[in-house]
Amino acid sequence: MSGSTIIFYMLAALTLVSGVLAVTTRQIFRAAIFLLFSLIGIAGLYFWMQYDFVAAVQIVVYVGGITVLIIFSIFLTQQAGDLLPKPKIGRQIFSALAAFCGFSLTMLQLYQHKFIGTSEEPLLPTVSNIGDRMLGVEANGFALPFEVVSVLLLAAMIGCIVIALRSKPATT
Amino acid sequence: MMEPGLYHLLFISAALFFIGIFGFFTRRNLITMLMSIELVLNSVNLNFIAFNKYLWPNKMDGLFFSIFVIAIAAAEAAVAIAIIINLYRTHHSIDVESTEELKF
Amino acid sequence: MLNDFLILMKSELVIAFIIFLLLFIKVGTEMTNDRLLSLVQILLLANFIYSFFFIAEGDLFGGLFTTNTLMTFQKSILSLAVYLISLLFSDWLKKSEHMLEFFMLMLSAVLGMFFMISSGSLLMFFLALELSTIPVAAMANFDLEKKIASEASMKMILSSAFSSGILLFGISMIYGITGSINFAEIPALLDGSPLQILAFVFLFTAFAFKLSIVPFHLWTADVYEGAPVAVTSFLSVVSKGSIAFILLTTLYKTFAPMHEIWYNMVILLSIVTMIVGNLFALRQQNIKRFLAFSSIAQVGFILVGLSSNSIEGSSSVVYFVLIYVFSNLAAFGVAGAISQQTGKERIDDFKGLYQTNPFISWILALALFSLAGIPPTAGFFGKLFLITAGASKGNYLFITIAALNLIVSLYYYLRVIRSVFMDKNEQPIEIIYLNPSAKLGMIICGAGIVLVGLLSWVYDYITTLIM
Amino acid sequence: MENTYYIIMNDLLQFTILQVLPSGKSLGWALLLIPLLPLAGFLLLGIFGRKHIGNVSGVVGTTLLLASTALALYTAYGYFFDFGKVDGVYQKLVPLKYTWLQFSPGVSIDMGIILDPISVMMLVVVTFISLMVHIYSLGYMKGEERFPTYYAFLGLFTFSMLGLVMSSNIFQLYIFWELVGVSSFLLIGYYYDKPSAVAACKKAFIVTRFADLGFLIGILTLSFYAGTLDFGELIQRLTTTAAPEFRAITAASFMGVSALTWALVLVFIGGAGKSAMFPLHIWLPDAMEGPTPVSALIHAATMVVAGVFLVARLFPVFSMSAPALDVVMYVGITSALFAAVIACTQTDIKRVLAYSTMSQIGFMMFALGVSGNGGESGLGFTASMFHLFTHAMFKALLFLGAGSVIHFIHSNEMKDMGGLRKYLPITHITFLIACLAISGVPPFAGFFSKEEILLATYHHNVVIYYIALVTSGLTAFYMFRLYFRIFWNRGAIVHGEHHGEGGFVMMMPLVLLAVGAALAGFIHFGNFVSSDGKPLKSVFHLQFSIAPVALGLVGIAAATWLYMKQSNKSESIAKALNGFYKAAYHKFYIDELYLFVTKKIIFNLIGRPAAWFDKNVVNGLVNLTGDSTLGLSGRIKGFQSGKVQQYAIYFLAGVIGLAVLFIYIWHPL
Amino acid sequence: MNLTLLILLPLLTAVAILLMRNATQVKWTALIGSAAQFVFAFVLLFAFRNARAGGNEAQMLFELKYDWFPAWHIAFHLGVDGISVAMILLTSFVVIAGVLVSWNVTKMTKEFFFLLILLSMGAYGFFISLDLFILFFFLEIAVIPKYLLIGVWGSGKKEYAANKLALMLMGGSALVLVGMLGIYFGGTERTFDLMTLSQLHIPVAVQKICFPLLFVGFGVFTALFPFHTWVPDGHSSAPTAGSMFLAGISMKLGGYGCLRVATYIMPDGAKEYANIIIVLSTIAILYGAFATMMQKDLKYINAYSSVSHCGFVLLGIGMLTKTAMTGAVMQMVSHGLMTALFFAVIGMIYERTHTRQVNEMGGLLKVMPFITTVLFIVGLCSLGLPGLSGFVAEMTIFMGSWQNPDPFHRIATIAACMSIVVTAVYILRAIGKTAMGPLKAEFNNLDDAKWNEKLAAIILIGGIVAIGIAPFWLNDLVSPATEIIMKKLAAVHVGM
Repeated sequence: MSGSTIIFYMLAALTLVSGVLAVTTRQIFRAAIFLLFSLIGIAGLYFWMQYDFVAAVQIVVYVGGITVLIIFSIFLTQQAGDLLPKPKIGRQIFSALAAFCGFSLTMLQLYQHKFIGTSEEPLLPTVSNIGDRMLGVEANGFALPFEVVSVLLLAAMIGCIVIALRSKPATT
Repeated sequence: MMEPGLYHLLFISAALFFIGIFGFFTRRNLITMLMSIELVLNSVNLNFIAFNKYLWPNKMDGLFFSIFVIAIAAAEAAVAIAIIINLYRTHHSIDVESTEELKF
Repeated sequence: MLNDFLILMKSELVIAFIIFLLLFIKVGTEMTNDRLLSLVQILLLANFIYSFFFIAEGDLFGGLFTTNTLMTFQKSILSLAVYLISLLFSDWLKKSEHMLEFFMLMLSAVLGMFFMISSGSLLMFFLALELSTIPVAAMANFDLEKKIASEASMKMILSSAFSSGILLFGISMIYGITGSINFAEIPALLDGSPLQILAFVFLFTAFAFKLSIVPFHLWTADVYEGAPVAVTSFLSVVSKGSIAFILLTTLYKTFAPMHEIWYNMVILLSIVTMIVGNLFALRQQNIKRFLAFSSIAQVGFILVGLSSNSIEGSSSVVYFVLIYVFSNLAAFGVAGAISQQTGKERIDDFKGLYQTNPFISWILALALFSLAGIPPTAGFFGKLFLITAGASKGNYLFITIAALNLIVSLYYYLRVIRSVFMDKNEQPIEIIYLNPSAKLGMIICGAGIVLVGLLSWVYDYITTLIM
Repeated sequence: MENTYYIIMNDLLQFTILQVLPSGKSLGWALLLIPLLPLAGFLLLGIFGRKHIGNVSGVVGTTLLLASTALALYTAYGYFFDFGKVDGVYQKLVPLKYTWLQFSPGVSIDMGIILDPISVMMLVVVTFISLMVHIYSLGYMKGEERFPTYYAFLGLFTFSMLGLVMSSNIFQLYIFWELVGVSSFLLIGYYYDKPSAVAACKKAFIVTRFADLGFLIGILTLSFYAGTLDFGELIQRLTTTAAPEFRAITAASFMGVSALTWALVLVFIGGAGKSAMFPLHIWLPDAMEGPTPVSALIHAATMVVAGVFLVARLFPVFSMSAPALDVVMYVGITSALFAAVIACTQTDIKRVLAYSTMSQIGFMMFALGVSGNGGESGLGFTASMFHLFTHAMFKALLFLGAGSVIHFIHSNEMKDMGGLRKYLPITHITFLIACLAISGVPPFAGFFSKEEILLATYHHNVVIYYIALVTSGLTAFYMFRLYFRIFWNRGAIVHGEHHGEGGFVMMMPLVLLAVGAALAGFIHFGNFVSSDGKPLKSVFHLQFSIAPVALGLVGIAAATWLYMKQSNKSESIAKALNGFYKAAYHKFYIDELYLFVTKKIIFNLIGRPAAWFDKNVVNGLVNLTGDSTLGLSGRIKGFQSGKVQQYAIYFLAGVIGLAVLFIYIWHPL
Repeated sequence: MNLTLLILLPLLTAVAILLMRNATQVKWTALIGSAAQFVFAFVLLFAFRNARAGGNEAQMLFELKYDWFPAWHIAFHLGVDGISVAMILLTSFVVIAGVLVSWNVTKMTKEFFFLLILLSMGAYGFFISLDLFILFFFLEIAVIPKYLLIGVWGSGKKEYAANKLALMLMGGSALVLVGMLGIYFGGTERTFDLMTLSQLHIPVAVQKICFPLLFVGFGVFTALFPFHTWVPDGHSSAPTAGSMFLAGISMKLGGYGCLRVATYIMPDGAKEYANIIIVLSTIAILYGAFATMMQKDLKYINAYSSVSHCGFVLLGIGMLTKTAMTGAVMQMVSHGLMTALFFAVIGMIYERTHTRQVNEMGGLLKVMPFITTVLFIVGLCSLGLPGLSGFVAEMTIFMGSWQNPDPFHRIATIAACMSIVVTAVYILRAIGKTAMGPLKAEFNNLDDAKWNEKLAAIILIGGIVAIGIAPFWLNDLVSPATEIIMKKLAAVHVGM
């Protein structure tokens, strides 16, 4: 029972519990906060696996970016403090059932499957390695996806601008 | 309590995945539905990282995949929120039940 | 290296170039929509024509990007479709104050599709898929004031996010099993174990979602009805076409080891899709929604052809998509022209259309006959080849069901024909003014519908590309 | 292109003269003209008559027919006295034969002309009577609106009848058989705006058509076994007991009856239909709706004897099957008696004549039935033909006479007549001659022919003989009843001023026919017509002919006693045998029976259900599929609920479902 | 002798019609075009006979073959034998007559004639194509013109009728399609070429599946019981020319297909299912006839009688004897001409009396002698009067049927024979009620046929009489072709 194990289970607990709360609580702000915790927990798991870079990205993008975005949008669309409408109980049960079936099926398959790993020596996820892979154009390089994502972000930006910022006559 | 490994992580990610899906099914507020989606994506990331660490550490495909997924998630979230805000303008509500004109 | 880069990625580069050109124009100049539109149309036409030159085969970026003649041809089909859209809906485009953004988004989506077609790895595929989805979701919202538009785009973005979540989970499992995200390496590592099947199902549903195969189709009709006609037609023609293409390569190449499984899955889904699509199309009143369901049924037929794991299969699918571009765009073009001027979208409003607008009535009739697969329109050949390819496995029951679905589909296409040509109407739709480019677009579509079938060398060309 | 021309010519006239006649000259074209001239008349008058020819069309038709009559007589002379007889036997000559429709090797419809005693005899009869009627109609039909059409139809009928008698091929005969039927249909329906006429023509056509069904199947059977349709070969093959065809057709049997008998009986049904034999006679009385000359031509002299002719034509084959002949005999005698009884009660003079026709044809039929083939035993055959010949004369005469009566009094009913002998002297005399002839009073024609028939019957079957005797007595009675009711019985009631007898064109035929009726009996018929072509010495026993003549005279006496003067004796007698009289008066309710069968059974039990079934079941099923499809599409619309979350749930359900299905259930690997 | 002319002529005519400016020009273009077809058909006939007389014994004459879709082994393969020539003649007759009788169509004249000519093109193409795919192509081309003709220019519950017709015919062709593919993939060689298919022996198992598909599929077109319900509605709601084309040409496509495709290339299947065919067709014959007796509407009368008459076609095919098959082809030609004429006459009467109910007419012989005479002729032809085409065809079928000595065939034949009596009943009933009887007052001043109607009637009567008087030419034309089919049938071992 080493310390790392304890940390692992704590992180796991944090992630799952706050995840569950994030999708069940009826106060939208708390939901956002629980989401935040859950994401942080995942980041922690990355750290625990010594994938520091990903963990950092996770923190920056999610915690710093998306969650803030979500909270702002909540400000825009929600009067503070009022509870979310209660979901239909029937729907809830059915969804739970479906989700559970899916979960059990997946877990069953995952556990039944014998994963065969590689035997080659590992390539450590150091920032330098990541960096030259990221910009590599030959095999195992990810320059092209990088470009594609950039285009995607551009497009998303344009879309957001058009949709969110209405032109004058529309607003009046 | 045994030494945590791949299967634990897979369990966590799968659990998170279906938690997110459950949220997507039940939440009536569009923004919270979006949050559930974020959970789903994160669970997938966790999967990738775990596989990368425990099975295929020789390359960094999983790692990069998760990074790009994060980027995509950001973009998606941005557009989704823009759309939701616009929808709020037109419908004066972001309750999913209030947007059911198009059916049958 | 650079040379290959320029040659092999030419289609993508051209599109990217156009996008940025438009971006600069947007921020730089104050041109009127008319002039801009004609400029864009010229650019797109050039792009289409250019796509037939400097055709080469090869890989780039260590296999992340791969292309060959067939892919190039598929890309040129998509370019053609985009060009036609820019022609057909010029009315709507001119009026909208976000025309350039529209084109930028659409083109970036097209770019995504191009990358998707020639993607060499699951990562590229996923990114391209998102690139081809998210902008469209934004485009669906371009009628900013319309409630249904925003509802449609909301439904689209949420469902696509959901489906991409599932897709990602599948990909992650495949990655875990094979340790590779490379299309080239994956087949060797597949053996059809249960987890692989699960992963495949997760993966496949993403295609199913985009291609709107039953039961993953439910977003389609709503989005089609809510979105502006231009976007609807883009969705139903271009993105469906691209997905059909990539599905071909994915199933035939990447998942070749599991083809018994996906064969059964495909015929099962195709039967369900045809039946459900037809049944829903039977009772639609809104023409866009009607076309949505009819296109679902069409997808069912695409699956029929797809099910035969053979050269005939892929050639007939590509051929059918080409025909489908012409037919569906013609139909949407007519619907768009009408709804643009009169705001009428119900089929009953089309009663007596022939009295006032013979030209577009004939175009509509041609399109619908082609969709229904009536000779001498090209649709006949397309459908027939799909079915023939599907029959090559000797699965008579399957083929009979498909053939019977032809009858049902004929019924509802004839419903439209009937209200256009036969039914009397006190106040029929007034005479529609078609601006020249729209007319040109319709004529091109009509010519395509007639000629692509009768001129057999088109099909031969496709076959040669594949072999 | 002259190649083409050659082909066409080849098709159109490749006549093959089979036999060069002894006299060296080919009769081909001359013979061909006999039927073709009337046909020409039909086409000419039918197409141009109404507009261009008009009232002269009668003359046109008559002249054409005159020509063909002349040709027919010339042919007859040539056949009987010149080339027909080869060493004492009259040959079957087929001077003309052309393959019209080849079914399968050997079996083909040939258009040909056959010359043998009966066909030549019929040629003469048909052309002569037809000519008489043509002439007579010039007067009788004058001023009719559709005068040209009338003559066109007469031409058509004559053509078909001539074709019928000259047929060398059983299917050819069938063809003309049908044509005769249709022309009779057209002529009965000549007064097309009279509903009764319309009904009558339909009835005539349909009843005969029904009979023809039997004929057709009979032909099919015969041809199947004989492997030919040509009369010559057919008879030759089915009468030589050694021939394989004969063995086949006698060996094959259905319900214990040999195929030969079946075929012949079926053929005979056709004949019975045309010749109005019991029970297929019901159309004949109604057929009297047609113009009277038409009745004289078609429904007395020529068409109605076609059945007799048919049996005679196939007689050698019939003689090979005793059962078939018995059927012929029994049907014949039944019809004879039955019709005679009814004739005694009818009041419409044309109907009386119609029934007497039926009765006389009955005589001919059973004469054939009792006959044997060849030699002395063939007496019945000769007698039948002889009676056919004489009957044509006096029955045509009777009808034409009745015609002039009707022409004069504008009514068919006896009650409007009486005492007309002053007004219609010629008609009166000729009519009397005819009555005497038909009653078998010597020395008129009827006497001789009927004599032979009775003789033949006596030798064959005594019962039949006595029935026949009674019948001939009845014949005499009802004929003279008719005669007295028309010309005597009471003072004539002639209202207003009247045009006298029709004048020359109407009287001339009467006189000519009267001469025929008076003298035809003295022809030595057996020398010319016999079952085997060899002359047949007709023996003549005076003591034998006492009984029939006596009976005839009794009948006449009775008629005289009852009807010469106006009285109510007849009514009292009618009352005396009340039920029977009523039954006879209503023709023994045969029509009603038919009506019941057709209306109630065919229409209500078959036709109506069929229509209903089609409308509701078959069609209903088609509609049902459509409606159910639509209904289904309505039922499943709930899927498209518009709730994006439900969509997602279906999505996930689909995923899980597919996964489970393909992992656990449907796993081909 | 280039057969593509047979497709090009109508095509050019159709295009020309589209270019015309006013109705008169359209009509005359259509007339000239159809006359050209008419002449061409005769030229073809004579050329065919010349070739035969010149000793050219090839099964198909004037063959030509271009590769069309080599990937699917589809070739544009044309050629004619006696049967095709007969059918082409029939089509040309009906087309020109149809154009003539629809001379005073005022509503959308251009479109009307355009569709009419298009329909004829489909028929010609169908009859001359020797490649299953092409055959199917032309078979389906005809569907939509029919639909529009009925739906736009029809009368009564036309939408329903048009839909029903289009869908049922589509269903038929769907079955044909499946059967076709079955042959394509099931045969020993992948080809759509009829001549090749007829040479290679398709496995019996495949035949057992594909023959019924093809036969029923084509049977729907030719009103095979119980798939005939489109016939009454379709015919009765169609405009005159439409009904003429439907009954005269379109129903023959089915018969031709049954003979040339189903029976010829799948003899085993034919032998296997012959008895079922016979039963169904016999039912159709009698049932159609009895159903006709109950009809009051002239068009329904003719429609149902068409069901009955087309039953003879299938019966002739099902009997599997050369004579019967020849008879079947003759019956197709004869019935085509006859029923076209019948519909033409009905149309003429309807234009004048504005009713098709027989009970509401009567005595029309007085006011319109020509038309009623034609009615008499066509009626007599329909009830099989010698000298007119119907008799020849039916007798040939009976003769051929009777060549099967076993009781089953005998009974079937006798049952079929009975229909000639029933036919007589309903035909005479119809004629008696319309043409004969007292004339109704309101019809007193109706006029007789116009020149175009007269011409149309005379052309068709010409055809009918030409067959009735001189059947030998048709027989010489057809029987060699049926002979070949029979040879193929005889080659395969009987009974399985």
